[in-house]
Amino acid sequence: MPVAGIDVGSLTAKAVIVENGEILGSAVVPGSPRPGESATLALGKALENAGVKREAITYIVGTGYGRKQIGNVNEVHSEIACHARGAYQRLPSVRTVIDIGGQDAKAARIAEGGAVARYAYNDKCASGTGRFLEVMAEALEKPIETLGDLALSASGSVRISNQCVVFAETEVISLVNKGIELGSIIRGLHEALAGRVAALARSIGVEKEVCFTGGVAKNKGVAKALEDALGVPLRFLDLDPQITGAYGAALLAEEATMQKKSA
Amino acid sequence: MRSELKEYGFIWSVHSLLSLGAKVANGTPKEVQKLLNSVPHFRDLLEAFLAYGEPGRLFLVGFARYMEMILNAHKEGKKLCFTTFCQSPAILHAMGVVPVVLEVVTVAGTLMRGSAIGEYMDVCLEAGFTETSCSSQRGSMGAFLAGLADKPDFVLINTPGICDTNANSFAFAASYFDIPFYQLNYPPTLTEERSRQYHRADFKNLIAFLEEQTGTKLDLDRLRNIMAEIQKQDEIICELQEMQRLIPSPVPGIYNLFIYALRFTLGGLPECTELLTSMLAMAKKNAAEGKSGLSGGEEKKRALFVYIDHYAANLPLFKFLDSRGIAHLGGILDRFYQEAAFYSQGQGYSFKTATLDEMIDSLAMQNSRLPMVKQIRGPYDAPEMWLEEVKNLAELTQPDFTLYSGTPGCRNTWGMVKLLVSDLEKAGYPTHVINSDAFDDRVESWTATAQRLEEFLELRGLA
Amino acid sequence: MDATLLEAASQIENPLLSEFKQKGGKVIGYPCSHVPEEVIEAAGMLPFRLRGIQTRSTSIGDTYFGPFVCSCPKALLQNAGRGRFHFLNGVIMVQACDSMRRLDECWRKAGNDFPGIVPDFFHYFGVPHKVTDYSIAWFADEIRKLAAALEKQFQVTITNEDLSRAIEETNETRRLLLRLEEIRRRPDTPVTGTEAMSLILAKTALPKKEYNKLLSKELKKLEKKSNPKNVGRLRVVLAGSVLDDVSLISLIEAEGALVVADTVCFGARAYRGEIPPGEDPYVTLARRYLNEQFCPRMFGYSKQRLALITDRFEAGNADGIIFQNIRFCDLHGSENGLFEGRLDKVGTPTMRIEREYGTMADEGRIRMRVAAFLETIKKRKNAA
Amino acid sequence: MIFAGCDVGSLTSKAVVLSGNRILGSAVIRSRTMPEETARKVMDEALAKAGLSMKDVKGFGGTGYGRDKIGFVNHVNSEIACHARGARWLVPNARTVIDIGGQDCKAMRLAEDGSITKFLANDKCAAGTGRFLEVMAKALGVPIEELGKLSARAKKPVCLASTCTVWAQADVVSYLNAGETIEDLGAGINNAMANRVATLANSVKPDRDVCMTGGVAKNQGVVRALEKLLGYSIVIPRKADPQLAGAIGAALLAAEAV
Ligand SMILES: Nc1ncnc2c1ncn2[C@@H]1O[C@H](COP(=O)(O)OP(=O)(O)O)[C@@H](O)[C@H]1O
Ligand SMILES: Nc1ncnc2c1ncn2[C@@H]1O[C@H](COP(=O)(O)OP(=O)(O)O)[C@@H](O)[C@H]1O
Ligand code: SF4
Ligand code: SF4
Ligand code: SF4
Repeated sequence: MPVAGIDVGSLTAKAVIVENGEILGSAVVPGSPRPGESATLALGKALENAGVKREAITYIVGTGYGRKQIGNVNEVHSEIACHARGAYQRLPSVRTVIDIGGQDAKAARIAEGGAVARYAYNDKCASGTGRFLEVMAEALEKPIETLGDLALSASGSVRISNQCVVFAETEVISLVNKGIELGSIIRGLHEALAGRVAALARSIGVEKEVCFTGGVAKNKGVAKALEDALGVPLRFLDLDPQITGAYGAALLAEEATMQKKSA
Repeated sequence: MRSELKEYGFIWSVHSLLSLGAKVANGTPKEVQKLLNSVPHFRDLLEAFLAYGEPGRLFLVGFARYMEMILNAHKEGKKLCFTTFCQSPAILHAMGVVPVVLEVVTVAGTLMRGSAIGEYMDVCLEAGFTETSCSSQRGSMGAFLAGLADKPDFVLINTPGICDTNANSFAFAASYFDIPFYQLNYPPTLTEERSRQYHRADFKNLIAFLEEQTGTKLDLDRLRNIMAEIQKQDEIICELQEMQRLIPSPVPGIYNLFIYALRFTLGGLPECTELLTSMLAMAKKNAAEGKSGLSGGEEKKRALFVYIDHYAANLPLFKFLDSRGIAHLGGILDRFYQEAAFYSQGQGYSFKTATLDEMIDSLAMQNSRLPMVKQIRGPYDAPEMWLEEVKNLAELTQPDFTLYSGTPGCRNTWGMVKLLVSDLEKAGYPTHVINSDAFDDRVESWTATAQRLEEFLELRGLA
Repeated sequence: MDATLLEAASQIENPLLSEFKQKGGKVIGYPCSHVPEEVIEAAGMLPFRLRGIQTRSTSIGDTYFGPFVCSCPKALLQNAGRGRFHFLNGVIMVQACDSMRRLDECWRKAGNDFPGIVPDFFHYFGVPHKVTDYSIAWFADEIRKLAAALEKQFQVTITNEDLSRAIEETNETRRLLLRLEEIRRRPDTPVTGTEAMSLILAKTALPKKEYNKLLSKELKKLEKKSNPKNVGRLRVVLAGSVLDDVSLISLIEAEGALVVADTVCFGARAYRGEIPPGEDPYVTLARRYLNEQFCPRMFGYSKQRLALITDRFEAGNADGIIFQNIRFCDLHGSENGLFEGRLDKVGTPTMRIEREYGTMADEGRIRMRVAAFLETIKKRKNAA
Repeated sequence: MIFAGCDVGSLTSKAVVLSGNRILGSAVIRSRTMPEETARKVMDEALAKAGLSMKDVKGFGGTGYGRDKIGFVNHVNSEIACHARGARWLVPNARTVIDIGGQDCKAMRLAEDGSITKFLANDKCAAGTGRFLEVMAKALGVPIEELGKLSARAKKPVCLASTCTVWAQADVVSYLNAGETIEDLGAGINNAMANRVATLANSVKPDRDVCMTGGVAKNQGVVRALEKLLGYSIVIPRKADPQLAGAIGAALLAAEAV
């Protein structure tokens, strides 16, 4: 019987339909000030994409910032639990999960069996998050999707000293106006972000395998910079990293139904 | 700062609210309800305190009394001294000086005046003081800088105190008001002979300084009496804290706030003894009935604080823990290292009061062991310092997890908290770092803080 | 200007240092102006002031330090972690300010993740926060302990004669740098603040003898030269947080002003206060290194510090004072605020900026502010 | 004689065309990454509105980031100088100017003759910038023009984390989730902004008249809250869009230079 996981993040909402651990369908939609709505929207799209009827869904687990706001879910879990669960399903050898989303970056150490051993959030400063790149993408008038390649193809890179997102934006603008090559500025931004996240991950201790999830994991430039900063190879799941949380939520939903049965 | 705020004296308003609270507590349930409705902001707080019956009331009475002392000091020809919570008030009381313990007054302000305290903090910024500095001084200091309370006559602190930012804010106040400044200073080690000599010499100088400021000689008998009173109080505190080791702990979490607030302000005065006595009675009663100090009765989990445990901005944290059946075991900020204390391990102090030198020695010993003076002066992993102490406390009180709560202003703890957390995790204590500011609710909203806490409890299987 | 000096000022490693190492010399790093480098000299070793230059991020620093901490010690740890201090035989950690003193723990812990970055000699050095006979006595004792530790670790002996020699050598350096200060004060001074800072910085990475030789050569040249173009140019004094590269100064000078004096760590702090000969060298050292209360970590001496700044201001007949502090440096930050208020009252033009530590951090924003400040003081000057 | 000024701001760029004391045309556009290009675009728009072309203009004043990169400009001045000058034109007896732009927040005290005697800019976390408001408006799902109006309709404004833009945004999200109204949040945001600006303003020891320029001056919520905090009224330019102050100043300084 199909179940659903919904991850209402700070910037996007995602839903995944799962049956026996396999993904039937998924969707990513932009977030809105009303988490409930974006959740419904994402679920609807995912159902459509899976060709499954709403009635067929037996159990729903919600996660993400807006999890408390999602109507008629059966239970909610934290993003970290869900990302860990999702990553562990696809890659049992995973010991560290690094999830960079829009609002925050998280690193979690995973024990045998997939339980979360230790975890940490980015420091109380937004420079280590997807939002950081979005703001910069806006300032540089480049689509967020293209940043990664621009960084990779850059010849050099400049140091972005200010950690504050907003001030870093000013810094970037004045660098542009100084005529510095865009590529190396973008590369510098990626290195700045990777540096912050690497610090975060190291502070809980990085153990192999290391898996990179969350929307920012789509950005190859960050992945590369992060690998350089950590000095370990990053593993990716065989699914859209942005839906890892929703996928994990769905898996937790399935477990819940199992337990109900056995009980 | 809003103009309304400029109209009322800071100490005056806090004092009136506190005494109002004390009156409320005295009244019949019906009167209580009526008054509570008339002071909405204050309501939750009073309820939080009054839930603990007599001790809660006595706390309000005692705290009001303290504010009154500050309020009337100059009228009564007494000197006002800016001082810090890691400084025993004994010597000041003995010299008839009224200590303005900035951190405690900030706590009082945050409790009683809510968001106003944030605006006082902004006054510091306007006066040129950095807003990245510790909020526990900035809150009340702002009110004084804004002229909403009597100007202090001099400043007495002790470095390392809680950290540079602490010492720095007092140094700033002294320069800003252009008033005399005395700092007790501590070498990075505690028990070396040369450190002892340092403490002694420094304290002798302090007395000379106070005698100069007050124009009176130190009255030995008065000091002796105060020290005797402190000894009484110390014994009670030791007994109370000993009881926190019981499972379940019969000591209500909020008692840690009570101990903290009065120990540093009224330490050595009878008001403090009275409160402690009634707290002890209450705890003993619980213990006798095998009850925990939690309002729900059942103790599900135990939490030890590795830093600030008397948050004011996020007072809801008390409720948060209490409602989840989590016992608040206090933390290093209310450990004083009396010889008799269960955690002292031979590093404790005791009072000898026969001669002046003995008294000075005793006070110097006591002072050099006050919270954060003792354990933050040297590397956190050096003998007798932070890590060792927290681990020792944890072994003795058996928490299920530990919490760091602080203020972004504290370089000293933020400089190594990540290392401390790793060590505690290795030692088997799940540890959560609270990002909010214990005294400034603008840094992180309680909703955000609570979300993170819940997540921690869920993920680490502590819910 | 002399290439060796320039290189020593702008690079962590320099040829003379490497040469010294090759000859089997030992190099000891230290992070703070309160460390009596004479003791290291006396042991026949090279005192090397740790610097955070050449870092591109503080990622390693942020792994161990928390947020809300000055980025200067973070940058030092970054360099340590990257192995840029590989040439160090030992390090002295100082209870300077809280951010700086935590470098001790953070560096040691980083050693677990970055093997080989923690030298065998890793000494914690206490510095009292006040000046009294007993704090000087305690500090003298702390310096003796340092000397003893060096002797033990490196199998050397440090005699009082060695110390007096080292003191004299460092005094010579101090006298030379004071001559440089004199030159900077001239209206037609031939030396810019950027060049002067380079000359001063070089001191922290070179063997004293060579440094003194090179510097006095430079000074002889400069004392003969003059630069009429500098007459009438706006003159400013720089104060506040630690500054270990020239980028900020050159930014200010690129906007048209001349930095004629400073009171910053690495700058003037490094060469004030000649040490008189006589009695127990440990006591004289203790007195000098506690008595030069430049740094707000010496609590309760702000009057002396303000006096020092105004003295620099007048002696350099400057037009304004630029106060800067690194983000989260409350010590300098709040004193800057205090002084700004005081000086405003007496009509001395001041400006205050907060910055991240590091080369050219945040150029755009800072340039905008500096330009604005210089404009205002130019108007005043012309009006007067 | 006709003069023009353009202010290539961090976030938006503005241009005005002046004839004596009359504004013939003006324009505000989002800054592009190429200052030269941006400047041309905004200037062309302003000229078009005035029904003029480049050659009709006697002199061009320029300011803002990348000001020295603008080819057609022949009188470059710093932002501060231009904002001060522009403010004095908009509000002749202004002695204190608070300019809140996209990327920073400045407070200036002016002497009788309009010269700047004290200048402060926000160096702290970015809460005191127009960008802060934009990010928040986005989180609330209201256009930036509407954000200010929310304050008036708020019942009990929430107290917001005032240190960090992005974290404040996280707070806004969790408040929304907790069911707070858009109005109360909007008001909270405007107040948080006002708090930051107030401390900055007070630090320059303001004299009357205090006037406000920059785009944020168009945010009623912030202005009212600020007046409450400062305890006196703030003059909002009527003569022209306060966001144009820098450009106007640039044009005037160009005119005066000739
Ligand atoms: N195609 C893409 N290429 C690069 N980065 C992307 C892409 N899509 C999304 N992102 C990044 O992912 C972030 C959102 O990630 P997400 O995990 O959805 O955040 P949240 O869960 O907090 O909503 C955006 O801030 C953006 O930086
Ligand atoms: N119509 C408006 N109503 C309210 N606020 C506005 C409006 N237009 C712009 N703003 C605010 O003004 C800011 C831009 O101001 P501006 O002075 O143009 O900045 P800069 O000069 O740095 O580019 C925006 O971030 C926004 O917060
Ligand atoms: S520096 Fe910027 S990103 Fe960091 S906390 Fe402050 S506002 Fe937020
Ligand atoms: S600023 Fe002060 S404490 Fe810091 S390094 Fe310099 S002298 Fe030492
Ligand atoms: S700049 Fe300030 S905080 Fe940073 S190391 Fe020096 S004294 Fe400490």
